[in-house]
Amino acid sequence: MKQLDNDRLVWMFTQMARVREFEERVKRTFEEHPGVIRGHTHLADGAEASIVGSLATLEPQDQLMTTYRCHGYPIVLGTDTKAMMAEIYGKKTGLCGGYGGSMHLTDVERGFLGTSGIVAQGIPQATGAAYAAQIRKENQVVLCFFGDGASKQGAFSESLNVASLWKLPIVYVMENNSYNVVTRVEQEDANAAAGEPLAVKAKAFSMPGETVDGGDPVAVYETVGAAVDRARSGEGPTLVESKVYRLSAHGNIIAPPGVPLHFPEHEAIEVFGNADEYEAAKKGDPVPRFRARLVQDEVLSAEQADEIMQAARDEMQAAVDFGIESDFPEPAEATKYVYA
Amino acid sequence: MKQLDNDRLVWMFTQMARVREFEERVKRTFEEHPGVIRGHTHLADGAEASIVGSLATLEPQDQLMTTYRCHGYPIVLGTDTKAMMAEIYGKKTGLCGGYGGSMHLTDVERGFLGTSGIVAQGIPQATGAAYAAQIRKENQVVLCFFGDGASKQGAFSESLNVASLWKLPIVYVMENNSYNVVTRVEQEDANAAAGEPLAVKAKAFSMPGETVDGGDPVAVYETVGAAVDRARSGEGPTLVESKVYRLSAHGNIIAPPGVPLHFPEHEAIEVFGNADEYEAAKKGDPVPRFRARLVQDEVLSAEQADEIMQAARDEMQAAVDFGIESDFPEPAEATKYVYA
Amino acid sequence: MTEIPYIAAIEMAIHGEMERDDSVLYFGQNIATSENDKFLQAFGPDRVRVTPISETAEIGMAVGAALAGFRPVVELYMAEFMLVAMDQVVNEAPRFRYMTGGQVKVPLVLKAGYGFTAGWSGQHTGTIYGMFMGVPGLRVAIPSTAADAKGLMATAIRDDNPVAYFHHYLLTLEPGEVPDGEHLVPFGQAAVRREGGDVTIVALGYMVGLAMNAAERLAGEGVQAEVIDPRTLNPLDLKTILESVEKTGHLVLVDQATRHGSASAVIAADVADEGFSSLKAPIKQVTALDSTIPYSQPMEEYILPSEDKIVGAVQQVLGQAPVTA
Amino acid sequence: MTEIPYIAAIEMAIHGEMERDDSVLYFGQNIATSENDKFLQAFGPDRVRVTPISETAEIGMAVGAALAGFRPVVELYMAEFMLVAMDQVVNEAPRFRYMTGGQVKVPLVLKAGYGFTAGWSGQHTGTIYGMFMGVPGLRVAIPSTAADAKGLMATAIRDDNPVAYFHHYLLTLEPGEVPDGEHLVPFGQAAVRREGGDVTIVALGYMVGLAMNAAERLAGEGVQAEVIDPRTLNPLDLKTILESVEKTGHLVLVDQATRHGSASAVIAADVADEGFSSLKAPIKQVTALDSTIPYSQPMEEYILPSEDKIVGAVQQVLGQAPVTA
Ligand SMILES: Cc1ncc(C[n+]2csc(CCOP(=O)(O)OP(=O)(O)O)c2C)c(N)n1
Ligand SMILES: Cc1ncc(C[n+]2csc(CCOP(=O)(O)OP(=O)(O)O)c2C)c(N)n1
Ligand SMILES: [Mg+2]
Ligand SMILES: [Mg+2]
Repeated sequence: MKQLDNDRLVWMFTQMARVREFEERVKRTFEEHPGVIRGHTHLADGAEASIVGSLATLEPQDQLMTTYRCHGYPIVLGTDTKAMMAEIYGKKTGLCGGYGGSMHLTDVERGFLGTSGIVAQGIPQATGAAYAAQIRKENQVVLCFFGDGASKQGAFSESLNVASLWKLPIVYVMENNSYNVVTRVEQEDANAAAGEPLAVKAKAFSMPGETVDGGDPVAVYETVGAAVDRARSGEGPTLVESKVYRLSAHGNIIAPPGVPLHFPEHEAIEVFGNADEYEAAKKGDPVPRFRARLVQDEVLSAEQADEIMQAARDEMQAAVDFGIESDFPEPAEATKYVYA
Repeated sequence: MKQLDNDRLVWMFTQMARVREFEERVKRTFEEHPGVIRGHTHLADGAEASIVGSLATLEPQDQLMTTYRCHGYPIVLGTDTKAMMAEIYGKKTGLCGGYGGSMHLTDVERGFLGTSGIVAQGIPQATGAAYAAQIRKENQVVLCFFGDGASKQGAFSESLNVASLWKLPIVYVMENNSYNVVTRVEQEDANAAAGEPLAVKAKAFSMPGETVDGGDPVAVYETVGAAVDRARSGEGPTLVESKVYRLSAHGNIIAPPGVPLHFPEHEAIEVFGNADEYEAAKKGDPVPRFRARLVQDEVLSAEQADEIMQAARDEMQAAVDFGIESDFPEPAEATKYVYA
Repeated sequence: MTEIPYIAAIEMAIHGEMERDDSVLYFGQNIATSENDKFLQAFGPDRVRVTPISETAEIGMAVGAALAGFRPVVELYMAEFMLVAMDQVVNEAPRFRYMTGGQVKVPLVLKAGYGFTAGWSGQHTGTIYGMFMGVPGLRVAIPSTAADAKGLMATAIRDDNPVAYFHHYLLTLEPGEVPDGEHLVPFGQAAVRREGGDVTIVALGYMVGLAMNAAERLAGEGVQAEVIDPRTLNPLDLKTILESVEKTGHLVLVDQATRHGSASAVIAADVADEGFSSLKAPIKQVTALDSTIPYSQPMEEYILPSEDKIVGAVQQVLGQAPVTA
Repeated sequence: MTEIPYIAAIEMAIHGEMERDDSVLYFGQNIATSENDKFLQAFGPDRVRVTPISETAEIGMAVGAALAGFRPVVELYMAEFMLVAMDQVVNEAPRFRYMTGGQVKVPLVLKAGYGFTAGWSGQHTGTIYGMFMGVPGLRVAIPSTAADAKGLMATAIRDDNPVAYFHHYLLTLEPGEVPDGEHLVPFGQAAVRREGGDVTIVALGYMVGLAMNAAERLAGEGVQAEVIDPRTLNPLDLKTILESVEKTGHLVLVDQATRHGSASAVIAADVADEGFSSLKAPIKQVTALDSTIPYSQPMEEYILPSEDKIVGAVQQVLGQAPVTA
């Protein structure tokens, strides 16, 4: 694992700012351009530190797979945010040509092999990519991202057993945001109900399990980085539980056409009437938190930080404009990619 | 958990003898009455101590579900062995009228709710019966039996999480016979490969996990009994890994009609050329082992033990005769139970 | 009669059956997580429970609870989520009664929404009831109105067989007149939504609405279409369909599923056998094109059945339009 | 040409493709567990691996390995075992290419035996290819001869789409002449197994043998049946079927699946549309009765299609037998 020098820390902050700003603009699109985003959209705000800290550990040959909550990763990998926004708007200039939408952003050239919208089904897929990496012998590691809820799906345990048994070069990053839609983790997870960390699940696979503060990109970098090193050296997989808090609701409201879509309040408030929890999470927001730290440590000046934020705003404004101005695909193109 | 008095110990030995003799007669049917048993048949020889020790813990109101390797349990519960053998022979006098065959013995009146032939799918089903027991509040416990292989199926982990979370009155008895067909447990299980007991999987569910010598019915009785007590008192489920060795091959050979079916040699010999392992297991055969102990402890005389064995032989001879002499069902009855 | 949305009618039926019969349970993901939940308040945490995201456990537990004497209703949200637990639906629940020679029954209801073609893209928009229709032992209901949504759910809960109950997502808020109190719609009884002597349109689920609109347009052109809503796919009321075809001589089927994965094909095949002598023209199916559903709206619309496509198919079978395959 | 059993032909194709292309992998349960395994010896433990009993992981890993550039063949033994991992088969593998706008391809083969109606009872005897036939993006092959078993497997492995390859268990040891060396059977090309002008019999998989025997018996009565084996269900060679029906005017389909879960119904529906004008009589299907498969042999036989039932159906469509539904 490389040391994080100042440039790298600034890079990390920049990526966090970009992810945050992208998600803000996705969310604002529901008000500014009603009807443009359809279906179901899931945001990564609150998980920026976890995403950036994790991806900072990767080498160019590495690969990853994620869930439907997938906007953050390609931004950090360098995917064009214009193409991303256009995809979310269903335009032909979109990253996936308008075929996939928000839940299925993919950028194979940058190692992002795709997502599944079905909970936990990406876990065996990423495990298969790690099997491929193992036998290709090009020193690749695969990162596999999923939620706390996903660890209750059989696909999770089936995969971790194989990965441990075969010593596959993969790191499982569970983004534990304490919620599966409107269900709190203690309502569905035996570990959480017993007051144990979810990383304890690793024991069932004779695999190391770590819990890390997912609001701190440096801590995530170190924990995931150690696991990546371990995977790369052939010692096998690790389960990392990264504790994050999503700052938006699970996704936009689920409603048939005609009903305008929007993001409701976070479930802590909307469902559980627990505004305190939400406010506390807001206070710990990883983006200002990391900014404050870098400014305090004099890695960045306040002005430089503002510039980074402004650049992110400009970039995402351009992404929105591009997405709005782009054309829709031709209807008859719809059957183009059914078969290879 | 009740103390095992001498009567109960003799009862346990008697049941073990009956299960063994039943399985011997099923196996011999392939030679003595070729073509009478069709499809796939799985025997419990070697697991008698585990089965009897487990079922000895139950109260009349309790329930159980098992896998396709299901002959042993109903025998111990008191199901008519004639009807069982007739079922395996596909006769209309069979326990399930010839609809189910060897893999699907069921005796609802005795609390045996059924089996699934699909690996691990009975685990959530038994868990559902335990949920029913919990809310019916009649002090019932459910035993759920499955193999070591089954613990690699997602259904296993999904179920144990719910059971622990809801504190369901269920005991999960994993019969670890070190094989899944021709695969050794170290070849497919990350715990086994790491030299850990499979009971460690319980940690993933914040649930107690115990490993017991499944060749010793008293040890099984004590371990499962403690878990049953725990379940009955509302403290929740336990995972018990019962280490057994099956003394026959996984099942009869798999071949299309025309090729006579039979039981091949055990995989230790047939596939791995490891006759030593098999011979060692034979030496530890739980039936003579328990007999020797009871005789040594003067719970039984050698003559009494022989009488018990002889009674089992007579009973199973009658079961074979009954099965052979019974009629087949009417063909047109085939559509009778498709819908309720 | 009260006018309520389709989804409220479903909930009303579950609520009503739970009041009527203590053995009815209701569980699944993301229900009843807060104390304000009305099911939880009415029936308590024994009978109403949120489950983890574990469909195999959820449906498997429903099987087990049913074997043990209860009548679980499992909330699945989207039909596709059943795919991760398909063995329980196809190879467990509908087989236990049979394999045990009638010793047990497995009454349970799988409540699953389908066909959310509103930008839900490739994995959440499927119309997959065709995979379940032919499974012996499994009942399949596909309500198209609020009244049927209530009546079929109540019947499903009382049925002693496992039932896959598919509600269409685009109908969720669609209001309709719903009978108050007990309301049971029997399984295996199609509804003739509109009478007509020129052509029979068999439309499934959400497609009933499209077919009715198409029928109105056709009426303007002097064509009287009879629109039949089978309401359950298993049992299938073939008799009503055959009688209609006998009258009209022409059959068009409308299904949101892709053609080779459709239920309409199975119905068409039955008519091509038992109703052949009534037929005066080819049997046409209006289905989704053989494609995954795309996200982008213009492409999504291109793939799906529409009123235009139904009108076109009717004109074709009546010989009023050029036949283009 | 060499005469070898059907199963050996399948293995020959996998072996041949693994020799030809390093990116072909072979994994699954209960294969290659000992050093004597011939695949393991030939290709080593990187490319040949035994997996745990974890179908979701197995098939999911195949998807992932395919996304990463390999061509996995997954040994599944029985087709029903796919049901526990159905999402990967139906909602993942065939959708990734589409949802990514063509960025990826997912070449993999799911090798699954089906229809083991030899006393395997309720959960291991299913003929479930009908559930897969209509899934956009998924290819479906159902070889009925040893030669096709080899040729379709080789084609499946080279195909850039996910393929569900269903081999029939009762054919396992059936010998047949198999071309040596490279042998590819193209997808979407039906085989006319027997020519005849009186009736078209479309038979699927194992049913081809029964249909051929029935055709011989019918020939004895002066009826010349044309027997068509589609060989792949997706793509479906409807053209060959339509041409035959145009010639014979009569169609009987034979499928071991239950009627409402059959592939034959889907094909029948296509003919009732596109081949309607050729038809002189109802389209008859000979399928399993709508039931789980029982264990006991006399009941099992009662449920299944047979030569007698095929002969009877042909006589019916030709008007030579009383019509009894
Ligand atoms: C198999 C399956 N079941 C249910 C769903 C519906 N669903 C979509 S996201 C989600 C919550 C997942 O929670 P978690 O894994 O914690 O991820 P998060 O959304 O919190 O990031 C659920 C239940 C699904 N997509 N797939
Ligand atoms: C889902 C599924 N996959 C594969 C099989 C085939 N199969 C039947 S028994 C068996 C071995 C199970 O091993 P284990 O759970 O250890 O039980 P044992 O037979 O050793 O008692 C397998 C793989 C199956 N029935 N179901
Ligand atoms: Mg979460
Ligand atoms: Mg075993």
